[in-house]
Amino acid sequence: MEVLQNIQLTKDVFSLKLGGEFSYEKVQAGQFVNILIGDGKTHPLRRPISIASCDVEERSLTLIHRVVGVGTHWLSELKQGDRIDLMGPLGNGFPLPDENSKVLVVGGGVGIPPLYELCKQLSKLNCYIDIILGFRDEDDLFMVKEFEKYGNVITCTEDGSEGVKGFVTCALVNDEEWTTLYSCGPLPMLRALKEHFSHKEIAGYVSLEERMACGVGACYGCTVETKDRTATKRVCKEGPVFSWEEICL
Amino acid sequence: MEVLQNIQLTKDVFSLKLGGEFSYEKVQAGQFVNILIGDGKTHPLRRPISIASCDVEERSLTLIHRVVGVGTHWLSELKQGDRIDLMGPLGNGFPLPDENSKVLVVGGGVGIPPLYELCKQLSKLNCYIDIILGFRDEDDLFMVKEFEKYGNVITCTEDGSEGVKGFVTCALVNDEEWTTLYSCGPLPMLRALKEHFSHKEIAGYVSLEERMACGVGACYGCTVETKDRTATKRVCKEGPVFSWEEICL
Amino acid sequence: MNVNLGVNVGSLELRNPVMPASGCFGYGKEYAEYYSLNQLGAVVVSGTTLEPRLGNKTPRVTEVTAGMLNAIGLANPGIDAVIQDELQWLAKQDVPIIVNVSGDSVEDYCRVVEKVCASGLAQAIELNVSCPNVALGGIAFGVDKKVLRNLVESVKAHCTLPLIVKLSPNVTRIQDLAVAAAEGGADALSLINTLIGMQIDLKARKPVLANRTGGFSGRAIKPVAVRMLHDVAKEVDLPLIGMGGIYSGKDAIEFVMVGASAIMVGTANFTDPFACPNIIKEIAEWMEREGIKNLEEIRGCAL
Amino acid sequence: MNVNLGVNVGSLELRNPVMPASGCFGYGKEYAEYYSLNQLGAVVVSGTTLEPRLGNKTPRVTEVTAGMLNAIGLANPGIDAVIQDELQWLAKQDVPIIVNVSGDSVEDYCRVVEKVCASGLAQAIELNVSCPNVALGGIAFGVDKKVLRNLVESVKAHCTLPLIVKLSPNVTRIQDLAVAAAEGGADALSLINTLIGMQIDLKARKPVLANRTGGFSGRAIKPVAVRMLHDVAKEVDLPLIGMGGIYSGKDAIEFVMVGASAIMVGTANFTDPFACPNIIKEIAEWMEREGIKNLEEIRGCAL
Ligand SMILES: Cc1cc2nc3c(=O)[nH]c(=O)nc-3n(C[C@H](O)[C@H](O)[C@H](O)COP(=O)(O)OP(=O)(O)OC[C@H]3O[C@@H](n4cnc5c(N)ncnc54)[C@H](O)[C@@H]3O)c2cc1C
Ligand SMILES: Cc1cc2nc3c(=O)[nH]c(=O)nc-3n(C[C@H](O)[C@H](O)[C@H](O)COP(=O)(O)OP(=O)(O)OC[C@H]3O[C@@H](n4cnc5c(N)ncnc54)[C@H](O)[C@@H]3O)c2cc1C
Ligand SMILES: Cc1cc2nc3c(=O)[nH]c(=O)nc-3n(C[C@H](O)[C@H](O)[C@H](O)COP(=O)(O)O)c2cc1C
Ligand SMILES: Cc1cc2nc3c(=O)[nH]c(=O)nc-3n(C[C@H](O)[C@H](O)[C@H](O)COP(=O)(O)O)c2cc1C
Ligand code: FES
Ligand code: FES
Repeated sequence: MEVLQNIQLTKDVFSLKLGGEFSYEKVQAGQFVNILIGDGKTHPLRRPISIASCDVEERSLTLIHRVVGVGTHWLSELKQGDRIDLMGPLGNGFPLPDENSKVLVVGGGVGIPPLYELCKQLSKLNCYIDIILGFRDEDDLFMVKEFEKYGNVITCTEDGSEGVKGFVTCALVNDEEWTTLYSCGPLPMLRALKEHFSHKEIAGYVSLEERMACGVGACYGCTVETKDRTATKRVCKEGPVFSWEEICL
Repeated sequence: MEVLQNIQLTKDVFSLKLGGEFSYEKVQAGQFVNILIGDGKTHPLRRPISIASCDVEERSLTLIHRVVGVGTHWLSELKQGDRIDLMGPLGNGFPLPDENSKVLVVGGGVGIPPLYELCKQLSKLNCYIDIILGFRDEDDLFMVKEFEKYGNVITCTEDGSEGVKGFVTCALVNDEEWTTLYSCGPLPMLRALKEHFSHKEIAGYVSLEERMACGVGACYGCTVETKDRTATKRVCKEGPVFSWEEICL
Repeated sequence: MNVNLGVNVGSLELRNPVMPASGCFGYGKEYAEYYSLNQLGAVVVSGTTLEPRLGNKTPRVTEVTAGMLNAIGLANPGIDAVIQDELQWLAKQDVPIIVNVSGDSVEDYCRVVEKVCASGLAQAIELNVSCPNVALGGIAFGVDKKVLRNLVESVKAHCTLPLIVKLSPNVTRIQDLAVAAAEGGADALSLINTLIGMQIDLKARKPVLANRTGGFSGRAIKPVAVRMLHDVAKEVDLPLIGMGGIYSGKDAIEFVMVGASAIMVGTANFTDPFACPNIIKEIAEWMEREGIKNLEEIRGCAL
Repeated sequence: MNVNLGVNVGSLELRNPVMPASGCFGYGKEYAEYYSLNQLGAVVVSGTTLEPRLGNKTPRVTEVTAGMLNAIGLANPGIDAVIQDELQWLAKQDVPIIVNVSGDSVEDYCRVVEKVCASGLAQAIELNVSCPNVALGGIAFGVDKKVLRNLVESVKAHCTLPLIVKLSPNVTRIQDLAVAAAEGGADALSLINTLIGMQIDLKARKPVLANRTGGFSGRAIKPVAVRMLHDVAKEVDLPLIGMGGIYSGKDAIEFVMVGASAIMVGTANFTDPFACPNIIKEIAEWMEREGIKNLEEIRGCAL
């Protein structure tokens, strides 16, 4: 694909807009692409990045990523017109609810991007969406305005420099009657959410991260154990989105 | 250093003009630079390329190379403004003759470039220069015009499509009274020259190629045996230019 | 093209010398979404054991310079499920199936091999002898001549299919192990399995992999793999299948020139899902350019 | 900087843990044109033998992905000339000298070690045991426990300097060889020497190196080197010097975390002549960032 635009959102978060040949029509919110870094010689393993937004009409894809290592650093330096080699869309995305549902969307850090495409889909279904977005601090905030188009957004920061102080669960004081929770972010956050809602009737879907080699289900590198710990699921193939009933968080 | 210009001379020969920080003043004709390919991660060994021309006033260096593999291919794709990491000038160049000497300069293929800087130096010494340049075929010719500024040029091609047909030694029919021979090119050419002049009183200097690792004399990778085969010399450090009396061709 | 890509590995006739390596291609279904498996010389399926295994804790893959480490730990659903759910499907394609058999006791290996042979779904067995031998305190079967010879001999007695023994590179003299496998009755040898490597996470101050060490594969290991194939080819007269860092047709040809009859492609599938068909095409192009009609013309020419 | 880079390798006190590896730094003169050798922890000179050696035929170096192969063949002017022409000069610098001693018989090793010790110019001996043992038909000293133990014991009897034994990675269980070296009386161990690799020239249809095989070094081998240092640190209680693919301060720290007291830098010198001083700087910066005052605080933390 071709880089249409590369925008720096925060100190280390970048938004990459890509065009060119891709199966835009097939994209489900929560799916990811697997990106070749450079010519792949030094870096044989592709980097999985969620699809933050897919514009079927414009035929463009937006990925939002944080620079944490050499691969994401390389991505952050791409320029308009550069070509990149990616596979996707891969994995299974978020199952969508009935129309007019009342849903909760919770994202932490770079778990937030895939929830943006999700909110677009949810709003097409006329859902009422509460959105909680967790960041490190005020300088870390990104995409908040975009999310506000689709629902009621509460932001949290670890240090309280913006919005609610503390983790996303701190923003859950008045529990609403949500039918479904969609979440993506660090494992401790997902666990805390599950714990929080353990006595409620709410369907929970979480998107997981795991180190990957093939990204297509062939290497069994990225597995997560099922709830009863007797079998495994592949994050890249059966996931990255799982019902929290399915797997051992 | 910085790429000032990258010009394609023939199908696979390129001329790269570099500027920026470099010890231009120290350059002797026949010395080389050792170039890092890319970030050096996939390609840890630098590529040795002779200095074809050094312009101390303009503060620029010209390298002329043929694409034979991945490193030279990388060089051929450099664009104006790109930066490259090179070490040099390295090795020992051609010893210059007395003023007004009558000398013979013989180059074959990409052995030709270092002889260009040599001819510049020789002409400063008012030498009379006969130049024989050997190429594969008419499409392979490069730099001939530039050499004509400094001496009497005969070109040879293997297939006879331009100039004398055959190897450079075929152009040696009427032997002149040269005091010194300077040569760079394939080993069989150097050997043939030595054989040709074996009964003449002529000082011969040849520039050799050998696979290198360090390029500075530290790894003993690039050695050539001395004439009596009891010791070795390092092409990168004692060479690349040797008197043909010194070493075992 | 005007070249014949067909090769024989002992009695196995392959339409071309390129097969995905075990563990890097699942049971074929995933890559079948990218291209028809019928283009391949054969499909080598993931390491299969008697009982289902979940494998090691994650992280169990990581990248190193020009390579990767894996500590999958032989995650697989067990031979019965593999036959039922995977080989049945795969056997419907038009491509030979090689089942990579792993185990932690001689007995286990034998029983898996019996089941594969009885299923009638596979064309050959590849014995992964780099697995830890529980009876010997976890030392791999493939690093001791006697242990290896005994394993191969025992398995051979239960094996009605061609038996390929896959050698471990983590030994002092791989040719000695090759001889042991030959003596045990191997019909062919494949090499190399992964080297053993480790990577440290500086932030966590511990190994990246939960299992600490992992199998090291990819481009980085190719010089070792070529050398080992060469060493084995010099001493053993069995058909050899080369692997370790093959990413291109030219990489494959290096192995053929030191004696390989066929080659396998592992890590390259992850970098490029089309690695195998591309390599097949590149081999054909190279042969055409060099005027070689059959790989036998150059097999072992660099020995 | 607010960190102490000094380390001890047994009784050797080094101002920092970074030394150029043997064979990759000549006798120091060449790189002294780039920076002062006094910045280094020590200088390890090229493999030195009793008699002068021309080494193998060229080509004797070649590049592979993220690494290189060398078959220099211990080219060196012989110990007498080395002492006379090289160590005399080097000893005038303010940096410890470690002489890497090679040989093809126990006798030769002992005589070289004696001469180095008698010269009074060196601070330690590093025994290169990856050399072919002529009496054993060319098999390296460093791959057999008994042979290695015997060599170290014999050398030790002639050695008045700290004796570092440099282990070969081309073995099944490097920790067993480490134990043998320890039993023989080694004061410290360094590892790894080069793996053995081969590269084929497709045009010439033969190995690139005139010697066919070559020692494989560089970034590509780092995962094997880290794993082997880890394996040895778990079983042997001697000071360890790690090497194999170190290009950066972070690479060096990986080795420290699995138990290295110091590290050596080989191939990286060729890629960047300033590799050693850069690595020293990067280690200091990392320590400062992580609040580590002395490398002892993290040595072996990942074991
Ligand atoms: C399904 C999925 C979707 C993701 N979506 C996003 C996203 O939208 N935005 C974003 O910023 N990040 C996302 N990540 C995390 C992202 O993949 C890693 O940050 C990235 O791979 C790091 O690569 P690196 O080379 O910069 O880091 P390095 O640490 O140099 O990478 C070394 C190796 O570890 C792997 N790795 C390191 N961190 C992770 C991680 N957290 N998850 C998986 N593999 C990792 C790399 O892929 C690589 O193989 C996602 C991960 C997964 C599994
Ligand atoms: C002192 C010296 C001066 C040279 N000057 C020139 C010049 O002015 N113009 C020019 O076109 N070429 C010159 N060469 C040859 C040039 O170094 C090689 O063509 C180049 O290294 C090939 O690199 P590659 O990556 O393209 O080829 P590859 O074949 O991919 O290289 C693989 C490895 O082999 C080495 N190698 C391959 N061929 C040669 C060779 N002929 N000599 C030395 N090493 C080689 C490479 O450096 C590299 O380490 C010179 C060589 C030497 C030793
Ligand atoms: C993720 C992964 C899983 C593997 N699983 C197996 C296995 O189950 N059985 C086996 O014999 N080899 C296994 N291997 C080794 C490969 O088949 C192959 O021998 C090795 O990776 C070297 O080839 P490469 O460099 O092309 O990857 C595995 C390798 C990888 C990378
Ligand atoms: C060109 C070259 C020559 C070497 N010569 C010797 C030697 O004489 N003695 C020795 O013990 N090791 C020798 N080595 C091995 C290195 O000292 C080192 O163990 C190995 O290269 C791994 O480190 P690296 O990956 O940092 O290069 C040599 C290595 C290279 C590349
Ligand atoms: S990454 Fe290979 S199975 Fe998921
Ligand atoms: S290349 Fe190292 S001595 Fe010449």
